[in-house]
Amino acid sequence: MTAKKAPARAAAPAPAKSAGPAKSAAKAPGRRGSAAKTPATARRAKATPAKKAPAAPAAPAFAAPADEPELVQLLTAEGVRVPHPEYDRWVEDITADELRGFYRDMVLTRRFDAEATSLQRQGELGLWPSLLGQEAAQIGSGRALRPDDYVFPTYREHGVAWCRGVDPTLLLGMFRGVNNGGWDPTSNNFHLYTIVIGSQALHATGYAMGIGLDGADSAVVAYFGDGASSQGDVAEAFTFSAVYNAPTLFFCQNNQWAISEPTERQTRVPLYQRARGYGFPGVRVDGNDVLAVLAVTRAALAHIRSGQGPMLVEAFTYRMGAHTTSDDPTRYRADDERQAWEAKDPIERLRAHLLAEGLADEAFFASLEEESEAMGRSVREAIRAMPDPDRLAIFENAYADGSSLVDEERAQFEEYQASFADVSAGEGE
Amino acid sequence: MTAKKAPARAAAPAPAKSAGPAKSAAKAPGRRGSAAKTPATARRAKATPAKKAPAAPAAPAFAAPADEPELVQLLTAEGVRVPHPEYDRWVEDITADELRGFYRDMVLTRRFDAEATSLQRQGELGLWPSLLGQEAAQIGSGRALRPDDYVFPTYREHGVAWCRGVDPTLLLGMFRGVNNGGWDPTSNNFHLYTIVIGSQALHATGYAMGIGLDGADSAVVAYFGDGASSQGDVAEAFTFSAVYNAPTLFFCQNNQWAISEPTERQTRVPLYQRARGYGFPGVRVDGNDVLAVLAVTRAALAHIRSGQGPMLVEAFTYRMGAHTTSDDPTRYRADDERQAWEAKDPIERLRAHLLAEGLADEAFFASLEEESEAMGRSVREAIRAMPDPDRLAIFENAYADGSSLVDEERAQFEEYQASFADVSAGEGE
Amino acid sequence: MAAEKLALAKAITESLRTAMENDPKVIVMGEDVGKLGGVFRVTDGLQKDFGERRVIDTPLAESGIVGTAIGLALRGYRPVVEIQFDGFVFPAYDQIVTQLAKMHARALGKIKLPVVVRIPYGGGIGAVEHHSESPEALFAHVAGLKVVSPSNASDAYWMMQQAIQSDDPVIFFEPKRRYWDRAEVEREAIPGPLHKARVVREGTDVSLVAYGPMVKTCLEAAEAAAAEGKSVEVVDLRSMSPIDFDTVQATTEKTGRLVVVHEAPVFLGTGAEIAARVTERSFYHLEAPVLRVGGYHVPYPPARLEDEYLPGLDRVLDAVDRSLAY
Amino acid sequence: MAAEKLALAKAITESLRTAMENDPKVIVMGEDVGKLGGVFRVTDGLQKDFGERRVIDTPLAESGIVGTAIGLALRGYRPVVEIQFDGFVFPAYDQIVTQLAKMHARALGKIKLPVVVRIPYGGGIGAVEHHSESPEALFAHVAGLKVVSPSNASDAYWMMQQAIQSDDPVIFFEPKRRYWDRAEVEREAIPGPLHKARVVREGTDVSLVAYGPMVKTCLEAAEAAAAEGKSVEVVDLRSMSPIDFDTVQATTEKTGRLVVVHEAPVFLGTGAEIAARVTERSFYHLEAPVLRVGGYHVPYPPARLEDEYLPGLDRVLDAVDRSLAY
Ligand SMILES: Cc1ncc(C[n+]2csc(CCOP(=O)(O)OP(=O)(O)O)c2C)c(N)n1
Ligand SMILES: Cc1ncc(C[n+]2csc(CCOP(=O)(O)OP(=O)(O)O)c2C)c(N)n1
Ligand SMILES: [Mg+2]
Ligand SMILES: [Mg+2]
Repeated sequence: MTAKKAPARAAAPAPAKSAGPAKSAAKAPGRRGSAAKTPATARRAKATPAKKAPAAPAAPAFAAPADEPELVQLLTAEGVRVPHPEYDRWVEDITADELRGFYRDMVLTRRFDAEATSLQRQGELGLWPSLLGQEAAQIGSGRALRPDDYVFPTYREHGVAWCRGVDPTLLLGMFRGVNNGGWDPTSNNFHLYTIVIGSQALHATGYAMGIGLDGADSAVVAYFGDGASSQGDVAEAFTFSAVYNAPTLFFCQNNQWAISEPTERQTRVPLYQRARGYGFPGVRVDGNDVLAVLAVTRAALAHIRSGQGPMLVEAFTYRMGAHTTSDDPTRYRADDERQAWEAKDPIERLRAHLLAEGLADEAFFASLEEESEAMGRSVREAIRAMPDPDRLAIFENAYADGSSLVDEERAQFEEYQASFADVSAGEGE
Repeated sequence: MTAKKAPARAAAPAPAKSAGPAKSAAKAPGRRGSAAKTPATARRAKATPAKKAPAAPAAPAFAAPADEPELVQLLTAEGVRVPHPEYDRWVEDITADELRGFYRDMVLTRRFDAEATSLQRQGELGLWPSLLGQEAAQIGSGRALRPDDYVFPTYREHGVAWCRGVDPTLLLGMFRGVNNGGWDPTSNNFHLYTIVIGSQALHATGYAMGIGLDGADSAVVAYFGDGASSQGDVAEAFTFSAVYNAPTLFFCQNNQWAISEPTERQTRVPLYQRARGYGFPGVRVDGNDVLAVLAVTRAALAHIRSGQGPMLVEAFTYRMGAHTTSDDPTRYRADDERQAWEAKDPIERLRAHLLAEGLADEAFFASLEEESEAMGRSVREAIRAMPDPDRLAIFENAYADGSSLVDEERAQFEEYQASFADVSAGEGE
Repeated sequence: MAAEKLALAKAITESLRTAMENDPKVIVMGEDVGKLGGVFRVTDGLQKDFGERRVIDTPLAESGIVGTAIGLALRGYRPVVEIQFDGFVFPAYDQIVTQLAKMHARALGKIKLPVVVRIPYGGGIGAVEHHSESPEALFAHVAGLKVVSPSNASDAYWMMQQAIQSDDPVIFFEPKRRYWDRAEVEREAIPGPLHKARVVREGTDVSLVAYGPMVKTCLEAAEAAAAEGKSVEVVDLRSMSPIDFDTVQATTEKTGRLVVVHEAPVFLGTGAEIAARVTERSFYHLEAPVLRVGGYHVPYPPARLEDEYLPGLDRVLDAVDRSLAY
Repeated sequence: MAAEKLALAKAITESLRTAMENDPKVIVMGEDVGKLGGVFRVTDGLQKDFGERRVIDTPLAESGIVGTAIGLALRGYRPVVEIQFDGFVFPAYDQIVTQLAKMHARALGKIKLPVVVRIPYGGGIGAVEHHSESPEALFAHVAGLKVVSPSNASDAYWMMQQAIQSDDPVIFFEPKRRYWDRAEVEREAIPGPLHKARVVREGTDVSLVAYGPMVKTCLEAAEAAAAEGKSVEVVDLRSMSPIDFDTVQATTEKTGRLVVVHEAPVFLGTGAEIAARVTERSFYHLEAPVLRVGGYHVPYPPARLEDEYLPGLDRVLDAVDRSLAY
């Protein structure tokens, strides 16, 4: 009874492999996961009684988390519209025109993204984090927003930026190294990209608290990844949003990877369940189904606007490319995983649906192809024309009200630069 | 339909008052709370449709967290033993002798605590955080542990220290200002008090990961408070413990206050539910019922030792005194709250049980009273005899391997001190 | 309103009250700032007068406090957040360093973050661990932050007014052991700039530069030195970022000798920067190297040893003597 | 084994491997350290060879990484944790400052925390925000920590060995832009003490003190200066806490002129401490004030401006000239 439990425990510090319902479910987002129970019951028989209680019973059977991962889906991978008792009503009003619009959004976003990737290869950008595969999660959620809502992105929300009307070329500045965030967040209610993982969840919460103070009914969306879910800041954002009843939508794009780490390094259970521990609802949606994402985001926003506090939406999707252009995913994941996900491509799915339902014709696709080409060209041209910042820009904007220290250093810098001018002037003579 | 929701939102940044099941339940720990649903449904009718979806339906009815706060209780406030289908078996073996032992533990702990409080008033201590009211939570959990288990306390676990065999006077050193933690954590597997809220949850998790690496079946207990539950570190500890299947028992003493802040400033739902969001079980126990705490802790430890990873126990109790001797609770809480809790006193409860069941006689109580007096005396004497540290101690133990910088500063300090010696020597002449 | 005598803590309370009256966007947040009025009672009465929406008790999470204050500032508010004690600012350090300090530059100036982070700091009150530290150098080194500390009630009042009006984030260190010291606060006075140092005692032989709690100690040292016939000038630095080097340079060149005093450890403390920069600026004026008096490179000691650790009158005088001995 | 030429990153890999072979208690933890081998491949192959129990991929949470490493150290392990980039250490700052640095003293020496925190740091690689910072002063100011940085592959190998053997927590700053620089690593050599500075080039006119990435820059500057007839001595500091002031003092008194170079902002950077202390120690030997070359008091600029921000050959030479001009 009190035997050493070495084998059971020996493997402990390596992440509980079997405990990865998110990952197993990843193989089939449509399937209702069932793995959640496995780890919790695996070694139930091996109880070791407490020393003071020689007659203690076997380890108790605490209930495994009650919920199976429910994945809201409205379009199958093949583009077939399937009914959903809860969410159909949230997209009843969507017209064929709007559907084509989403398709266009996704195609242009992907095109922009591909262009950026190739500009990185050509040395025009230092780095690029591709959103390939996550178009539906971003367009579906981005299109559910009102202009007065405010978005706090990570560094990968190019599709959301598109929905917010941010000029795509502005997104490239920081990756080209000409600035650390090139757009005015207030002009489109789309905050700057945040690189330190999870930080923006708190900014979103604070902004949402401010909306509450103002008595407005706008909402805030905090985008974050599966990896980010582990950061303390995200947890604190859950707490603050819940306690203050703040209108925050936590939108987690679970693309199943945080660089090389699969989701089971971050959680034992599907991430949408995290919210319940904080007392607000969480929903998992097929992140490759733009219609389902739209429906779920709309429903969540309605919930939030009605004064009930935050919600968590987990968009279950897949990072089809590398983490960034600096990454080499062949080192840590099998190619067949990616291939399996290609079958669930968000764009192909909507295309199939449009075609099957006769909602778009060849002319539409052809003209979109042209628009897409033109956009690629204009992005290329814009980036190549993007000027390097003036060297004195490093002393700009460190402070809003200025600082004597920066003034002193700027003056020294100018003096130092001027000394070269003298030299070249001298040499010129 | 789209009317401004000012009144609903206006109050948002103030904590959602009605959302406090923990607090409401606080008034009656024996009652099964029912407040959890209220806040989530209060304003359900006031849905505001998303702008892009003019025909959107009313705000959806997301399920409120399913669980009502279940409070495990084995002894009523009047000391009556009530059966519990799940937990009776965990204390079946408890003898009358052991019950009297728990009573003695609680009485002596309270006596020690009272002595420390009065030593603070007399100026012998700078500060004292009293555990008054939390004796059962600490003795019940402390007595469930094995010697090879490891405890990470906050700064209030004087009762747990007692169970671990730490000399109580050692606990006083840091509050007297002679050191920052005066005992050897390894001699009783009881870590030093940690003042930065929540930090120790991660140390506990790391220690537990180490147990896993060693293939041992010991467990680790991380004590923390209701306030601490908001710290990112505690959330990260949940994640790490869950992902690595680490044998960590998170033991939250919800004494309903974090200095002046009631639990609803920290959470919308009962804290034991937090665990489910991270994929491990949580249980709420009547923290003023030593038997129930023992049972629940034993069951949790058995679960943990069986290799199933962490658990959370929330001991629902009450801080009967001030936060510390520096605090003035009359500024923020009504006296009748405290009075209501006096009726649930953990010591009175067990005393009533012992008497009613004829498990202890007057001689027992009389001799305990004597022991208690003697202990008070010896603590008083010990503290008054506690020497001030040598002034050179400030340079000790900054580094294990030494540092030339500290050596240099120590030398300067000695030289400086010596200069006074010269002066006084000179004056003496 | 005429000048009135206020304790330093109370002067901050009054300053917060004035700011909240003048600007509805000013809000106060932190642990226990509401009913309790903060553990030092600095926010005493504010929640009663301005309500729970403007004086917000927060969850126990410093990163959350600063992070949400940033979001509130983005929404147009001017949050004044309280960190309960110096040693508890570190959970918020990431939000302060990577977000609060850098967001204005990141946005190319398009957004501003007028957030004040109040931190009661320093030792001398016999407290337990983490309640007596002086971490100001860890903030002053970080570009994008401004770091100040008043030494008296009048400055406390006015510097808080200016910190709240500042469009830059300000880390506002409050010398907790001087909270109960009273001084005249002239509410109508037009104060000097926030980041300007002030000569608080004229002298000719040696200059002392200090800030926050050590200004009083230095004034006492100057008094004692005067009794010994030494004329000591004392400068209250007031701002640790940016530092008013012009004033420090002027006093140094006047006396030829400079001693910097702070509670924080000497090693890489603000005194290091002052010594380095003043030596560069006034190399030919220095009769002695700039000397520094401060804490040691050890964790802040337990209360019964803090008097050995903290710079007191005697250690300051010793440094004055050493400087004069050159 | 004879000396072999290794890239700096690879020398660290080899050092970790050696340490893990010699001591089963040595474990490696961090984000992506496993299969990926870290974003810089410093832990490449270690998980394959030592398994998932000793090379542990962690959740994405730096406070969690350092906090659990502390717990593992309390259990008898010697964790070497990787922080992916300099700018991501701040979420762990609280655990490092309030726990890792102070726990040994808190326990009156009864427990030890042999934790190494590896941080690739510094700029020059054209990266985005938070990937090019030099926060070493923020750690060196904190008592209880040791802070080191190798400048070459051989030191990288040996300093890592010594850091892991140290019973004190060591913040190990790796000069990321030198990761690919190759140098001979003599595996049998008996290295000098971890915290000892080294004169890497003798000279007589001016002394340069640098560490990590700037040592190479300073050596190049010395070379260029030599061409102009100036003899520059270069000291590789190697340790920023404690600092080997004896060696710095010796070189200063030898040449009479000292320039300190680092990438970190000058204001309150380690150069401030060196300038202050050396001026005090060698007041009568200095022909010129100690000059400092480093970053400016602004957030690290975007990549296309980093060459303006970082101290390069020319700025070092300019400082040498200014020093000589006194
Ligand atoms: C605090 C912090 N730690 C580490 C990193 C390095 N890093 C950049 S992206 C990333 C993985 C993020 O994963 P996830 O949150 O799932 O988002 P995804 O990249 O998949 O969109 C890591 C570790 C960082 N940016 N910030
Ligand atoms: C990081 C941090 N922030 C603030 C404090 C100040 N403080 C000390 S105890 C306390 C309340 C703790 O409440 P809880 O966790 O419920 O524990 P309890 O005191 O009730 O046992 C606070 C805010 C601290 N010690 N550490
Ligand atoms: Mg991801
Ligand atoms: Mg509490």
